[in-house]
Amino acid sequence: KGAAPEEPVAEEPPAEVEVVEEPPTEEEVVEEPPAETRGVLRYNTGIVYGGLENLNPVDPNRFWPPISLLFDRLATPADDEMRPTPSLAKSWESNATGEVWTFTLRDDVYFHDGTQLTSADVAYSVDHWLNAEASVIAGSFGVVESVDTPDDFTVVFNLTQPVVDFPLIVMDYRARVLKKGSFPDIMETGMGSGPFKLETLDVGGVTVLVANDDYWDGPPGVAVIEVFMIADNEAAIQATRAGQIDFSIDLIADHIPMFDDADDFVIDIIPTGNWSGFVMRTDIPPFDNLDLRQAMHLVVDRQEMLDLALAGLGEVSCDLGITPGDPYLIPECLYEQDFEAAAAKLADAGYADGFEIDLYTADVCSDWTALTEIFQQQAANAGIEVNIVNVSSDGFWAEAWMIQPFVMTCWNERTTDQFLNEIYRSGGSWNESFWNVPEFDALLDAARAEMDFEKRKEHYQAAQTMLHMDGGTIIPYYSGMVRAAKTCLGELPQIGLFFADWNHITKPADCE
Amino acid sequence: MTLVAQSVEQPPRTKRRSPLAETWDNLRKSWAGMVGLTLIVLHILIATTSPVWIPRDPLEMNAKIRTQAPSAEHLMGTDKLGRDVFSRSMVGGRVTMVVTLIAISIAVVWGGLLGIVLGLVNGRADELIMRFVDALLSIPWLLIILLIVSVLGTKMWVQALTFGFTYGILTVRVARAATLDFVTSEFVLAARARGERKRTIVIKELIPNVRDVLLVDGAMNWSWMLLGFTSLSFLGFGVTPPTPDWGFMIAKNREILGVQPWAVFGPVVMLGTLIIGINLFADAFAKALGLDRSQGAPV
Amino acid sequence: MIILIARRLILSLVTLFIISLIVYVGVEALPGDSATGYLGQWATPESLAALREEFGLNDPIHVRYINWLGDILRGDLGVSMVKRKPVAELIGNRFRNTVVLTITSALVGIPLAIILGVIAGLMRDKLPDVIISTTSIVAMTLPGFVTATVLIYIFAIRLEWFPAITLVPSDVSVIELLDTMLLPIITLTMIMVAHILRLVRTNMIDVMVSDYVQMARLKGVPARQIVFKHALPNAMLPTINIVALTLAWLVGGVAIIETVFNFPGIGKLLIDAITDRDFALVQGIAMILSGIYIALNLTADLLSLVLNPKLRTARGH
Amino acid sequence: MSDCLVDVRELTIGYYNQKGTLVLVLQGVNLEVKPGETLGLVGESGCGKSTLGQAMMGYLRSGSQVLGGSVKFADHDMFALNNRQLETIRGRQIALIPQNAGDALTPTLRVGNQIIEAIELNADLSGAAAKNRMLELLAQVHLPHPDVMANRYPHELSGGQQQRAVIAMALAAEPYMLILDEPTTGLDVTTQAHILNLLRDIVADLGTAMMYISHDLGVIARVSDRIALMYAGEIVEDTNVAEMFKSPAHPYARGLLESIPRLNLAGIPNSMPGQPPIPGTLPGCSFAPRCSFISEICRSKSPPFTSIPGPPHRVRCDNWEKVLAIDFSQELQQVFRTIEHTTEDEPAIELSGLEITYHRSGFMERIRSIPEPPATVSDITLSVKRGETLALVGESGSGKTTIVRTISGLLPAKRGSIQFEDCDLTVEVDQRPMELCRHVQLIFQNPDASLNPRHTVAEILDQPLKLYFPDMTHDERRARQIELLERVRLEGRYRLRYPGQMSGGEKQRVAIARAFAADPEVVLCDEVTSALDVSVQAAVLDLLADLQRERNTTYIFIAHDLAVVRAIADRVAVLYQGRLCEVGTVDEIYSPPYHPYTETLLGAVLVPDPDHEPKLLASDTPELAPPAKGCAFQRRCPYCMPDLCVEEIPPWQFPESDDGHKIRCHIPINELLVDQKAAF
Ligand SMILES: Nc1ncnc2c1ncn2[C@@H]1O[C@H](COP(=O)(O)OP(=O)(O)OP(=O)(O)O)[C@@H](O)[C@H]1O
Ligand SMILES: Nc1ncnc2c1ncn2[C@@H]1O[C@H](COP(=O)(O)OP(=O)(O)OP(=O)(O)O)[C@@H](O)[C@H]1O
Ligand SMILES: [Mg+2]
Ligand SMILES: [Mg+2]
Repeated sequence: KGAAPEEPVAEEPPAEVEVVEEPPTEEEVVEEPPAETRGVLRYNTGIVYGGLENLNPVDPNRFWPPISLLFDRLATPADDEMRPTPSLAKSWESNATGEVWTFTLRDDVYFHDGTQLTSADVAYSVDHWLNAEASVIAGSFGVVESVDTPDDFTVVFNLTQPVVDFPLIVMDYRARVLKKGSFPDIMETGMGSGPFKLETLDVGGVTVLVANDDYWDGPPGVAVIEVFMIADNEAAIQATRAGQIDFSIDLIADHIPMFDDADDFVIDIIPTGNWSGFVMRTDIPPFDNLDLRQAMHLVVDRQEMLDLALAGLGEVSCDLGITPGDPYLIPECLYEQDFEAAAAKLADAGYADGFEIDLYTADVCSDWTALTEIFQQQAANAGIEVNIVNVSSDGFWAEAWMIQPFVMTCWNERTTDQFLNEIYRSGGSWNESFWNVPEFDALLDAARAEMDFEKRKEHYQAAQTMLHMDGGTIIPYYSGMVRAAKTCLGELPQIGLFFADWNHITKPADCE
Repeated sequence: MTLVAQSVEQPPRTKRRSPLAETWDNLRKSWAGMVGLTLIVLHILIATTSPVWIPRDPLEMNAKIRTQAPSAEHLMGTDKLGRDVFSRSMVGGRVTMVVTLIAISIAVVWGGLLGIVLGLVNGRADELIMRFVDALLSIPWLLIILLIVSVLGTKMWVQALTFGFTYGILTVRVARAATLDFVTSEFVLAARARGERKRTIVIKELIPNVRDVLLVDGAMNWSWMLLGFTSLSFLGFGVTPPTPDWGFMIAKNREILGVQPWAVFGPVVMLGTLIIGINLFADAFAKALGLDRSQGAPV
Repeated sequence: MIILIARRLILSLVTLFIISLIVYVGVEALPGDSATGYLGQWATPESLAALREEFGLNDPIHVRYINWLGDILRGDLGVSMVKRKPVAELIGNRFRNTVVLTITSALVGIPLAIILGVIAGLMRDKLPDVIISTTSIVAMTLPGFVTATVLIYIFAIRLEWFPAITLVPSDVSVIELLDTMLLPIITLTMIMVAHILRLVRTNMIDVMVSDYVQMARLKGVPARQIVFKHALPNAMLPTINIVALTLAWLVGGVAIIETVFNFPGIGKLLIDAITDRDFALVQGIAMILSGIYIALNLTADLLSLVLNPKLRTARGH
Repeated sequence: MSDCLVDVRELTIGYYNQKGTLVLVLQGVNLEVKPGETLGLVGESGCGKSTLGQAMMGYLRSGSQVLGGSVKFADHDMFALNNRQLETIRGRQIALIPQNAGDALTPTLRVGNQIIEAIELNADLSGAAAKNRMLELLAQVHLPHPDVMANRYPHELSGGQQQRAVIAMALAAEPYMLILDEPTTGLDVTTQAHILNLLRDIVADLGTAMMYISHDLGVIARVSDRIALMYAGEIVEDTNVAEMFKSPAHPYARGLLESIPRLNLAGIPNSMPGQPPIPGTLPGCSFAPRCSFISEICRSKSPPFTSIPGPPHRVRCDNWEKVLAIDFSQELQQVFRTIEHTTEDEPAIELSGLEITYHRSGFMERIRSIPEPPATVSDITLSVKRGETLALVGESGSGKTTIVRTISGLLPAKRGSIQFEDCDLTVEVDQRPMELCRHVQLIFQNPDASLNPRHTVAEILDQPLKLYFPDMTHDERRARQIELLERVRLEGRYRLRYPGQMSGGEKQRVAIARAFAADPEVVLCDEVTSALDVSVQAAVLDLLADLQRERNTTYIFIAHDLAVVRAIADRVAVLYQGRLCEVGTVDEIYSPPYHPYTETLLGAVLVPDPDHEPKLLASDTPELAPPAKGCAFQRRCPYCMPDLCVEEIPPWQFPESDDGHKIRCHIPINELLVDQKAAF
């Protein structure tokens, strides 16, 4: 079973030079398995961005599944811990203050077109992350002032302020390295350095990728990957159960019995930091009113939500989407369900006679239907009338999210810094609750620059408490992931697939 | 033989009854029609009274009893949120029935009137409007409904109006065809020759005769509409929670079909019996009225 | 007869023209426009203006309509602003797939419906009729997606006979496609058979009591010959148009079945297009689907013209 | 083997109605047909004639069952045979020709093929032989161009041609017996006369036995050797033709014969009251409630089928001796009631140069400038005096209905004018003032169709009252309704009935009452009696005559039956293809000189008198449209002069004086007179 990281992710003092050894060289010695013994890996994804998907890793509408196979990043998380480990960069170090970070690149990395990866490509990529239209990581990389490339395999980041956990930022799953000059073609060609090469891109249909046998980390364990777009979640489960796809992570607890008599499938329940939640816009009425927001927090029974929506497969969260076990995470909830207190807050907010609000939702994340209905029921006890407005799943992100005052949301797990900066820093492009509090931003800056772990933790936790108490997001739980996979698959990591090493997954050709 | 003797005619062979009463007599003799009528009446009774007698609160969630199989306590088991499927199935038709019934009334009235008037006018204007009707008919019904609903939202009146409008288009054709049968009939000619106004002809001569066709057509359209409305729920534009609704229940509980089939079967059985009831009734009703029910397009 | 056909053709064209008007104006009249749909929450006034300019959204509606219609007449369905691709390319093979799906279902369904309908009609109120009629009414009452789910559960998961859903790229060959779409075909066939069968049954009953069937009996014509030579052709004539309507309806409402089976067809694309506010795509698909409807109707008209001597030999109109 | 071909014994047939009660259709019918004999079966509508005819073929309408008795055909018990055996007899030995040939021919098969099918099934021929036989048969029934006709579909033939085709089909195997179920009802008089001649010839040639079913005694008189009269599911009289017409022994037979209008007797025939009961519902004689010879025993005991001494004559009446005691031919003279009414000199309606067309030139025709087809009705100049009855006669399609519809404003006139007193009637009904609409009322042929089935009689009568007399109160209208019903001799209780609950005659009376509710000056009667049984027809004619006398109403009366016209009309206008041929008083029209077309019509009339033989002149080929130029009747006229008649419209000729009788013909009056006097 996957475990939460035991070690604090960035416990080491940043002043220490962090040198990471090269990956073991045996990998390169391993015989390349004959192509015909490797099978075709099939899995599914659901429509998220209404057909606007592209292969630009930092685009709001990026088509994630192939991107993770086509491109590499400088650092990746270790298999079961969220610690940055070398990938394209074989090592990194910072100066004493943490303002200048130097990354050394591998010299055996080639793009799919055969050209070698050099520091110029990284510099180009950083520029892309920062300046591409609507780049979703422009915010977190905002601390990068300039990039130097002293030689072909060295990249120096000059930051505007000390950032102790900079490798965590670099590890961002979207911070993929592109070949110099490859944008905007990249949106369709997907030409990167990753373990798979793009064969056909068909967002609404089947996207086919073939193994990049020249991959620097060794040839992938499967010959071909087919990513199927299956909009209807139910259809996806049926397809899995019927063995048409090799694994699916879109199951819910209720599907488990369906696989009771399927010996060729294994069900894994993987704890994750993924979460669904309710977002109130803090900048516009009615939720610019703090009392009202707090009243909303007070009506929620998190454990009940978890039990009802996920049959208890998950972990209660206190409005924070930080991976459980993260050293900075505040441990306990400050809110208990309390209808009287909620009613009092409502009255303070000027809604003594009750309050009515539209909650926008869609068939995007599988637990939303349940969550909205449960919330509706719980809120009704405090005199809050919730009208559920169902919009189409494809239009949700464009038409409801970040537009309507009260919407559903769901995110994948993030580190503390990512979570707080990406979703709550003022002006952030994904600041869905329009959280704009200067003190909060100051706390984040202070935390980033703080060398001392305990103090840093204090800053981070203060910011978290602020969100928990006053913020616009209600996050009831972290969902456990229910995965059904064919038993013949090998090396399927027991973690969320965002961080999986796809080239290690194996599937023999005779597994159908 | 005298002339006066002529009034000594035989007493009437049948008991004197209005055509409506006769229709009812005929209907009563068809078991299928009676089964259909019973089903419909039963459904209406359930819809109106169920909130009073259902065993559980259909909204009450309970994490401890999620997706349970049927038991004495929960006749059709429970759904994902631990709610009683039986209770929900019983009350789940209320909105659907109200919306579709309003919609079908709208459809019959507007489609019927337009059709009758077109049939009577039967000239250039008729040609032109019929082209529009044909055109509207050629556009996929789902498109029309989705377009309107996705813009105006899923409020009940929007749905009722949308369905009323869309299905009314079908009725226009039916009403017009039925009217054309009567417009050349001699009793309409007689009324025209008398100098009756168009309005009187429509109200007094045509509507009473086209009425039967429209009623049967309306009944059939009602059953199509019920299916259409469930499809809307399937696509996420139907009834919104917390109101229990068949379509929504079917669509959402599909994912636990393999685990707790009753969560789907419950509402399906309810919806199915209603639609079967309507179909049986409409068939028998048409037969009782002496209509030939070559059904139109199954929209 | 030629005049008759010409008349029908012209009428169909007029109807198509009106459809184009309704579709264009109807879709354009929706609040919100493609530009905001495309740019979503990242829209800035400048980018909006630029986009509007690029796609000529600033022209008055009649100018846009005429341009659009002109393009359509030239076979150009326009460009999807949302997806930045020509509509024709987006539709691509999906149109073919939907047509293959419905045609195969029709090829299976129509003969089946006729056979069952004739049996039911001839054996009116006897056991086979009761069985056939009851089954058909039940098949009619289930929403398509329920039928589909139940079929998947039985045939794909329990019996493992067919694949549960369609997992092929939209451009596979028809043969490969057919292989994966047995369940959608069965579902559609079931719905279609139920409708047509009931119709055939009614007509058969009517025809069997007609004077000419009675005459044939009195002439000493054997029973089988009466059914196939005298009754069936006449029972089929009024059915042709309804069959066309049923088919057209299936094409229009096939979206739901396509969604359940993840079938790469035009119906699914339509629903996506509506929710994406992809006006050009909606208009394009609507025109295609309406065109199919008109074509089917026309075919039915012409077919009855060919099969029905009364129409065929009518002079003038 | 008995000497009978068909032997029906005590046949009782019934069906269970929707309420589950047994309804008899035939009760204890006894009937034989000998080889080569022609039997006529007559009776009012619904008395079970068709049922009996079909039963002879071993066929029952679905739902009916044999409750007793038997049918033997050539010693086969028809109801004991299985389907296979029946198939070998039907068509081969006994064939049926149904009433409506148009419905009896399968619409999707070519006529020739349907006949070939019958030949192959029954006459053991196939392939080319069958085809030749088919052509032979078509020629035998006098169908023009058999090879062309064989390739046509049923709807491409006219009614008479369809009927001939069906006869050909029935003759395929030269069966021993033909059953003809009203084969000429609904056809024009001329066509009917031709077909009857044909049938007579065929049975004479082939020696086929024939049972001819009809409600028309004129037709029966023409074809039969023997007549069986049916009443309420029973045979009430069975004798040879001469006996039947000269001395009918059943009161019903007398009543029936008396109610038939005669060409040679002016005036309105007698009418029989009441209507037949459902078979088996009366304990005694079925005819008792309507009978004027009634005695005590009639009500309690059903009379036996007794033979009368003399020629074979059987009757189901206990009082036959009393009946026979009264001389029938004298009684017949007396019962005809001549109507005397006053005709004023001033004209009520004047048509001048009226031309009506249904043709609307379409867009294509206008650009291609295709010449318009000749108008449906053209050049009608007529005037009808106040209080007069003008009859319009002519074959089907001659434009009679078209003219009255134009007068009533339902159709636009293309040219010419219609004057009603000082008012212009050329405008359509929408533009007429209400008062004018009130003055001109229309009554239709079919009372079933002209009364809204959803309205009660009260509502039906209320409509004109509300419309024309808006000041009337509810009670006044009610009183008026009752009064109107009384005037058409219906009781007030009929107010609450729906049309479906009345007999045809009653319905027609309601329709007449509705027209008279308006207090009209002019009543247009479009075949008002054609859909009614003769007994009812007489009553309605009588009623119309009375109403006219009371109010001095003007009638335009349409009929195709020249005898009916004779009974009621003052003046007659004969129409052919929408063109007037002859106009004159009744006496002028019914005696020479005639227009050749009038002569044709008169010659084809079938009189209920076996000695009368129709005189067939012109062919019965119907025409679809009038010729573009020349005389309208040119194509069928036996006297047609190739150049003159084809090229020029004939002039009006006036045999007597300058007004009144006029004939439109190129042939000089004198010549016509000479030829025609000689012929009759
Ligand atoms: N199976 C049946 N079901 C219902 N009614 C029947 C059935 N068979 C006969 N009848 C009724 O019996 C009566 C006699 O019918 P039939 O057709 O023999 O009369 P008919 O003398 O030929 O009349 P017509 O002159 O109108 O043709 C009619 O009233 C008819 O409706
Ligand atoms: N609505 C119409 N449109 C076109 N032609 C018509 C129409 N009605 C009648 N006709 C034609 O006009 C001619 C005269 O018809 P009309 O009905 O006046 O004849 P009729 O003398 O009343 O015949 P019938 O004895 O059959 O009632 C016929 O050739 C008929 O086919
Ligand atoms: Mg009959
Ligand atoms: Mg007429």
